[in-house]
Amino acid sequence: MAANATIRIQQADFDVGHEIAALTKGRIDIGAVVSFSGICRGSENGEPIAALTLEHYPDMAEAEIKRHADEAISRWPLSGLTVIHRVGRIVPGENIVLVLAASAHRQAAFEAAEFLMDYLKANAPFWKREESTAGTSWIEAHDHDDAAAARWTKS
Amino acid sequence: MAANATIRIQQADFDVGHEIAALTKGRIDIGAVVSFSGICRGSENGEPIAALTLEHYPDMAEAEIKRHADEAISRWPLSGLTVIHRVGRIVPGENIVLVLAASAHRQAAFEAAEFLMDYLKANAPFWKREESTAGTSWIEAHDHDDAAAARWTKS
Amino acid sequence: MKVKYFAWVRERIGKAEETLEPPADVRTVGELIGWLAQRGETYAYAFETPRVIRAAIDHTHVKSDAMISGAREIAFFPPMTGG
Amino acid sequence: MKVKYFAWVRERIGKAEETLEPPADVRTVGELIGWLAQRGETYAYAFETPRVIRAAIDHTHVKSDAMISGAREIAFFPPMTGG
Repeated sequence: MAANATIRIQQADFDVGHEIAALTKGRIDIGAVVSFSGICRGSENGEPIAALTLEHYPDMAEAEIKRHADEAISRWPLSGLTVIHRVGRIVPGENIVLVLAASAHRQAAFEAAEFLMDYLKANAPFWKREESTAGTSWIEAHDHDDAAAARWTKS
Repeated sequence: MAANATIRIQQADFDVGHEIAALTKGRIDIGAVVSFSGICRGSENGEPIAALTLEHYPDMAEAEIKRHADEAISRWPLSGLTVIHRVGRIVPGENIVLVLAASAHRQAAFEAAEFLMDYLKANAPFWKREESTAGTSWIEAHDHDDAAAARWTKS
Repeated sequence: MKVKYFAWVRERIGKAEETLEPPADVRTVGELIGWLAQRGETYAYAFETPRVIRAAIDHTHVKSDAMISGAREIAFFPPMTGG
Repeated sequence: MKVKYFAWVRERIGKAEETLEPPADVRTVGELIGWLAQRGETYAYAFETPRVIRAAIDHTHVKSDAMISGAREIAFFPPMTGG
């Protein structure tokens, strides 16, 4: 059965266990579930931060994540896929992003989750601003995230 | 802070969300948590199965998983690591194994989780027996699991 | 066409979106950036380093040589930092 | 030394462990498998394809040329299928 992706962009937190249960409940064709949780750390480049605020481009973010989720479903034999990205103010220790990939076997689940995370880091239209005692500033993009995303490009 | 691995071999089921919370609670140095859940599927080589029964070599399994967990901690900058492997009778849809790897950044968490799963599949002393309408039989090992485990060998 | 700005591009310009009709000789995304940069100090500041500016036409990433003809919505923003 | 059997090796032999004292000329894991295979029908069946049998000495995987001298516990089992 072809998987449908669940995609949500929301201010509210999410519960990883609840999302895994929603993806796997009643299914006996799933042998592997990989989850990636991205969590707000308490420092950025060695400096403590009080919070991150995530801005996004709503229409484009949904369309782009959907397009990449569909690409993952076409490239790997997935039984399920969930992508949740939070926006708004997030304090250290809180969740930012969740990717769940389910498949009959582990390799597809790992690869699809990594593919989607690499995409979200480098190319999804979200921007992080950090709050610290020095004020607020926009977090700079990393070249290594572009390189990680580029490794999935089909030649 | 060097991570300590939590390793459990148990008959009881586990709760992924609970284990992630236990690993991350009160921490603000973790930016990435990868979880892998291995789940009992309802068929093996296309034939329906009623259950799996997992046998293990207790002393060796604990020592070997600990050794590989320590190797993961030495190879990747991990903030936390959890490995839970169930034994006994497990029916389709139930969890078999859990690996959680936490790190500041995603690449270490993904790689450590894959490393440990490849090890568990190919080299940890556990054996699966399947129950089907045809009776019970031992599941055969896969060459591709040996190949997956071999890719982590340092040359 | 509708033009949208995000993150520090939005902050520097001081608005999130506006409707603009660039002259006919502004044909590519790069030319649109050049034209916008001349609309005032806030625009000049936002677009002072054109090579770091990313653009999307109708919700799809495009390069600076993409044609803007027919676009309903063009967005400008810094490199993405989601995930 | 204590010898343990797991999975179908255990089932074919009909016991999970025993204490054995092989003769002095049985020096390697491979030689121990050969000696065990001659202990009776159930052992011959368990060890009929020696190349698929895996072994561990004192909880560490070893190859068939590993020396058994000094081993407290040797285990024989099929290829692992955990995870």
